[in-house]
Amino acid sequence: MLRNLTMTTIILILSLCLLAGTAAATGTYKIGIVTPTLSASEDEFRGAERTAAKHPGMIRHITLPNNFSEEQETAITQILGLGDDPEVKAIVICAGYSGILPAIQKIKEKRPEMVVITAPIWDDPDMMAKYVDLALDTDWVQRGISIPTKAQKMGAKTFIHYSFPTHMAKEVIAKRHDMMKATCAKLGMQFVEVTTPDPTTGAGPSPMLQFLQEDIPRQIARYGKDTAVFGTNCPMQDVIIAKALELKFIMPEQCCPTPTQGYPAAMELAIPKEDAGNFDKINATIKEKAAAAGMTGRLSTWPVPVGYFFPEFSTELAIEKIEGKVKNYDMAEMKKTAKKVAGVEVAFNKMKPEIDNYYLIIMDSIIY
Amino acid sequence: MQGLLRHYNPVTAVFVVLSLTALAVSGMRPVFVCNEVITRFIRDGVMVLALIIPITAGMGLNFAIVVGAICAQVGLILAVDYQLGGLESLALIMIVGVALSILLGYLIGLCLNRARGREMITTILIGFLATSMYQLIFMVGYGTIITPRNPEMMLSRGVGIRNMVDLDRFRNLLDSIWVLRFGEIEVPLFMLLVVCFMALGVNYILHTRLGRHFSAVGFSGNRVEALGLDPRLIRIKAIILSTVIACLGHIIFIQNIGMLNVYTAHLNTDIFSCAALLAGGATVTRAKVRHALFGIVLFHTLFVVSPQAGQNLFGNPALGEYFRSFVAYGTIAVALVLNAKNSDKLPRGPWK
Amino acid sequence: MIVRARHVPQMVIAIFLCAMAGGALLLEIPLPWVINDALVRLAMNGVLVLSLVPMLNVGIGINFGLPVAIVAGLLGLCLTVNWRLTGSLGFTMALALSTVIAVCLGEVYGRLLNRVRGREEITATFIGFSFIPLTNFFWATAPFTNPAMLWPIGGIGMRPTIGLKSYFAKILNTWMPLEIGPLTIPCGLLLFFGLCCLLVHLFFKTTPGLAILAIGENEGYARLCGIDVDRMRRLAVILSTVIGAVGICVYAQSYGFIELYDAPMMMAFPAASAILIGGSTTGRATVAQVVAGTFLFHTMYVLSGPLANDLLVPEMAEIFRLMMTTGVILFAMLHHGGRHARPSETL
Amino acid sequence: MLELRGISKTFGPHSALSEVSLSIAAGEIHGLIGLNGSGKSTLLHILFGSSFIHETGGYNGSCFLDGKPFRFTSPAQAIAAGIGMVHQEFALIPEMTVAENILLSREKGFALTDTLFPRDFSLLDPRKNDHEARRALEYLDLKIDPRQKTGNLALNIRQFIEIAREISRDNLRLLLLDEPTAVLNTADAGNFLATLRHLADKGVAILFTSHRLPEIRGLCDRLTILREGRTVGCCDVRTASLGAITHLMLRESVTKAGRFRSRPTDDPILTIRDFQVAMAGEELLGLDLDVQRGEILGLISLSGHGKLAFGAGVIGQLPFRGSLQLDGATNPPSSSAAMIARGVFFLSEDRNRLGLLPRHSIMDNIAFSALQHDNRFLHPSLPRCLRLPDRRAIRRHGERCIREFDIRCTGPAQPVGELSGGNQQKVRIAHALTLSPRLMVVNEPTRGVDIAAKERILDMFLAINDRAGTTIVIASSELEELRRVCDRIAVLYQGRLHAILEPTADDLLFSRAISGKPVLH
Repeated sequence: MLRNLTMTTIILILSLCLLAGTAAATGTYKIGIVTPTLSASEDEFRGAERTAAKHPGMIRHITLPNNFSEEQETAITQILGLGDDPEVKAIVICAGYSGILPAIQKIKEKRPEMVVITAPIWDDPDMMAKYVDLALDTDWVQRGISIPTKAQKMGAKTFIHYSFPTHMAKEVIAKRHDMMKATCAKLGMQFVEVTTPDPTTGAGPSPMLQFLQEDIPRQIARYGKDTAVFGTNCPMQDVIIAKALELKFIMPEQCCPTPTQGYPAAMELAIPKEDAGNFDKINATIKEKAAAAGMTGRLSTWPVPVGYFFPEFSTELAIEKIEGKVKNYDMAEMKKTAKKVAGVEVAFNKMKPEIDNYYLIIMDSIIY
Repeated sequence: MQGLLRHYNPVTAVFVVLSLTALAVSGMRPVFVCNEVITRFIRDGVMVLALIIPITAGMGLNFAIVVGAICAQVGLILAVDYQLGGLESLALIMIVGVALSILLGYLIGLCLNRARGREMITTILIGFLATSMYQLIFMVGYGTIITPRNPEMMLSRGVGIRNMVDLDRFRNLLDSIWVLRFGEIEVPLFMLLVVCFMALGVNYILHTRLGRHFSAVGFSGNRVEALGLDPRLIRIKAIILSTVIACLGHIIFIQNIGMLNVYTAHLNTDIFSCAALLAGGATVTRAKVRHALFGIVLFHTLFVVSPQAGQNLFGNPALGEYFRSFVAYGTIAVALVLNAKNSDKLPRGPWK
Repeated sequence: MIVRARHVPQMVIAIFLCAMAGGALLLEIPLPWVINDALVRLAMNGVLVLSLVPMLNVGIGINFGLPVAIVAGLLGLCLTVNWRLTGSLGFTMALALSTVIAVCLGEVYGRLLNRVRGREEITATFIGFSFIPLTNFFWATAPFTNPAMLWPIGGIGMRPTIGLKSYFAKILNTWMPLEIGPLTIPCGLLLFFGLCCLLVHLFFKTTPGLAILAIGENEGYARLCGIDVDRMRRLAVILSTVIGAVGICVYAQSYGFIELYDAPMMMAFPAASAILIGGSTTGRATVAQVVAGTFLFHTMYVLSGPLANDLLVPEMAEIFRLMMTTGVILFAMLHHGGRHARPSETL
Repeated sequence: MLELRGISKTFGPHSALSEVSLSIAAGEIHGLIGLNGSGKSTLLHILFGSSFIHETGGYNGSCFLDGKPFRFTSPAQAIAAGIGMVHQEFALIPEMTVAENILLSREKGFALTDTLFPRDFSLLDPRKNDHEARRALEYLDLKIDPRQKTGNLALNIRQFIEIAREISRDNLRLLLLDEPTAVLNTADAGNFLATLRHLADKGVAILFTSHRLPEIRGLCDRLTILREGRTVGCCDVRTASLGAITHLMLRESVTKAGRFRSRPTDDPILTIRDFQVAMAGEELLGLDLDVQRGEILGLISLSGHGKLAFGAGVIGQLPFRGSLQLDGATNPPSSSAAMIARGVFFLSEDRNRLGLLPRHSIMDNIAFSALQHDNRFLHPSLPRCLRLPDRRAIRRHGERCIREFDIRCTGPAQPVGELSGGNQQKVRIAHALTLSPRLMVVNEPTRGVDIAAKERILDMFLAINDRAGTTIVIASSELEELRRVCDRIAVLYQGRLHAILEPTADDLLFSRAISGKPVLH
């Protein structure tokens, strides 16, 4: 009897809270930002946090499941949950995953006026262009040209590409790989392809990283110091940069170019709290450390993390559209906004000439 | 409510409190949550039902339902390969999947008969092994040994299938039948009926001769041999049925999602289904259909609202996410520990 | 026949290894590299594998809850780095802290496992799995202060990987290296591993060690002989946890990074395969089996990577290796045949 | 109808049955008697095709049913052939209802689903099942609700349910009963025996094992007596006397004079009052007994009357009720460790499961408890905290025991699992003696041991008792060996002390006491 009573009371109180929660809504609009979790990728997550700080009270930030590929349905629910909030007028999805499109389709079915910007997701481009207001991505295929070119400028004679089966099973990565191979051939560089143990199945990333630790010295012994090493998976970058500092080879760019990936762990960057998020400071520190290791000119990346840049940039674009400043996005407008947000030049390209809402970007590089 | 209290189960009680608290904290609209839970109910319901029969037969949680899910995916990939679509081909997929799951279920049953007393951990390992084999076939076999008919689903290098196969021919094929609307709430009546039908089916099986034999084996293991039953055969039958139901459940799941994550879609089905069943008040030795149905609602309510609740509560969405994955694994761990206490009443040690 | 059937995995692995070694020779993969890497891997993973021994011997089975031990070690490492202790002092401190934390965690973990007799392995698996998100929660919020381990942008919460180079990375690997021609034998690392093995070996000669072996072999008899079975089981679990914590310290210093968040989740499975390949049934394990198993298992990894790349069948090798990892554990489960094997028949 | 020729069965090195032959006609009730371990149950399991027979290597000899040879490998085949068996350890499922238990594997389904679906998938009709079960119960004059859970019922009711299940089979032709009356009281037993008679009159052959000689005599037509796996007699009940049968069962006669000592002093080392131990199938229901310091006390009873529970209760392996005084101290803590510390040691009858560490060497087994409890054999040159044992001392001690007790082995390092039963038993006794206990309780010390080893073991007891003054309690079903070594022999009946006899007492007196007849002094 007593238990029964307590139960009833609890339920009563909870439902009251619930009512209070729904009633507290205000009149302004909100923008939802979707990113991976902190441990999956810091850049997007912090980018969204920064945007939230810039527009207080306007942003609803949610994260996708940690192991996204196994919990697709949770991801879909999260995004649908955002779309269900009548105050949310735009959704920005910053996650390098494929399989999110069904969620966007469902939102668009219910609320066609919703502004959806993806920056990026990796579903079928044609389908995405149909449902998404604006799709942004780094220019994967173009990077297949730009990275080896940059590597050669930095003095590389050989180009090593580390990847593994489930990654190479992704279309864009496979295409970039092909493009790199072609570019290397054109530039007269030797292209070496190495497969590592697979982190997504089985025992996690540890065997892959152990393999890299053993294999990189072997490859450098074989091909010499003037070798550029590129790995397609984020956790690899820690080991690659650490080994670069040790063996003095070239690291032209990470898979997701940013000063906050690989460098912090490999160089043990100690970034004081007040400088956290200050990229000029971070880049300067990296430069210093690189010089100390005798690595000046052999490490490079994009000065602002693209993942950090995308949430804010996309949010600005969404605000412009909601407030009626733009009807359709055009390249020149976007370039201006981009410069404002990132502080460096950003180049835009159309994904396909016939699609006018899918753009690919490349930023200027910084060579430490 | 009364019924819930009568079958008081600490796991369920914790879930009820957690779900309601999280719902309140998340500030999500109940209508939305309701819709989502209905979708989850039809999407994941059948998979959870697949666990009941092995538990009745005394084999504990069957983590090898992953194998059933793999069978379903094989069927779907073949359908995409042959460029089939529509309801008839869905039936065909079911036939292929079921045939395959009967075969694999038989093999799993043989394994489990050798690993008596530690079935659960064995089923986990079987799931891992099956995943590797499946990946081997579709990542390496396709394009080398097996010639694909549909080049669109292949990777550009010509070997292996793409990570993500679009199933637009099957997307929401079943969910769109007989959809009723009550205000904002959408009820896909047909699918709801399908899940209920499956639930009734499982319940029916438990009340047949075979079901009686399942529980006899579950209660006293090999002792039923003296009564003229073959416990090995009965256990194999239980696993086959479980695998077949899991296969059907995964087909429903995938057609609802509409996209197939070829190499990873099946991976967590076992954990979530087990956690949902246990949340509903089942134990590793006793499970009923109502536990499954109640568990899906409870577990998925929590799953739907917890990330948002986490953000509102901690101001950090990642923490809500960690909490959610803790719930999935933690439920199973807690249920295992709590159940052990109940079975402790029996004399333990060798002098039984 | 039974003896032969029990050694199937070892035979398969040995044949596989021989074939790979032959392949490596044919493809002119430099042998010193391979030997060197194999030795480093043996020692860096060996301690983790060694940590399975006490729990196997007391009859609990394979410690699939290894993440619990690993988290204890990670916590010890993080505290050391947070206090900026470097060099051998830092490493010793990390070991000491890990041990203390592991004893506490092991005590709780042991109590839990004592409640779930007969289902220890599955429960341990899920205790391990569910422990990871809990610790993720901790890593994301823990009040550590050394900026070299915090998120570079956010400034709060731990990075997933923390570099150890200026602390104690490779401190054992580079201690007393012995150079023989092109070979560099990491004597210090091997010595440390050897010391751990010796300690475990000696422990099983002491009275509590003998009691643990007796429980693993015949629990009822041990109880009848007046041994406090619950206490001894707890002791074994604590030992396993402590060795596991030390194991991750050795691993981390050799790897050069601390890996937090989801990294420890699946670490129990390769360790389990290694010890089973060494020839331990799921009833009893010796130090010799640990060394042999770790060596075979990890040499397989060392060889198969470059070989697969040269033979242009990378996926095959990778998936085969995964199948081998789970297949070996599964085989041991099936061969051991659950609990219906009577002691007199297992002879 | 049933004929067995030359049945032999071995479990590993130990022979359970050798060359047993037997025949039963239709409608005959055939008794099978013998002491515990004489092979009665094994014989029934062979007939019933129990899987453990098959798994341990099958059996030799041939069986004929109606002149046709058969060799069942599973009970299902036996049941199909019309053989039913009532098990000594119940084959009932406590979590299921009475009706479910009775009709298991013969459930009745609804006619509709029976025709629509395969047999296994037919929905069960609870009403029809209840009805069927009720009919089977009525046959035994049992008025209980078939819908209640079996686990809640009393022991004797459960026995009746088991019997009801077997006799309600339509095709029953041969019924095997393994000690069916052990848990029944006299009235129930009478009722049950009448049912059997009725069944036999309908042409069912019954093979019946029991310890209760009187009821066997009252019921059976013929009986076969087994001893140590051999047929030692087959007679018509009407012509054989009770004394003769008992004689055959126990052993022809005892010629060797028992050791006879002066009356033990009145100085009890162990006093128990109203001692109750719930050991399944061997309950002690209130034993009052004094064990005198320095004596060898024998405990004898038929199986099921509690002699084995004594040691298990005293050592704390099973919880007991009542009072226990050791050396005058009331109710010492009942855990094995505490009892061992106070000088009590117990050797269980279950040598396979609770006997030894089979993969450890002989010397390690012998030194095990002393090392654990007495801190003996520790390395003298090391500090105590290291607790490393002194291998040399252990080996020396092992070698001495091997010599002294004549353990046949290749050396002290040989694993015990490789030894024969008798030598294993010697190792166990050596292990116990290493602790120098003051009171030793030994259950069935010579079960499954060959003659030579048996002599040796009995000599060991005498020597220990003489030399160290160790008090020994031996619980055994072999009267002859008890008479050879004991000072007194306590006869238990139905979980209580029935009589204490001198080892020199008359055979007949023992027979009467064991079967629960009043003994006049």
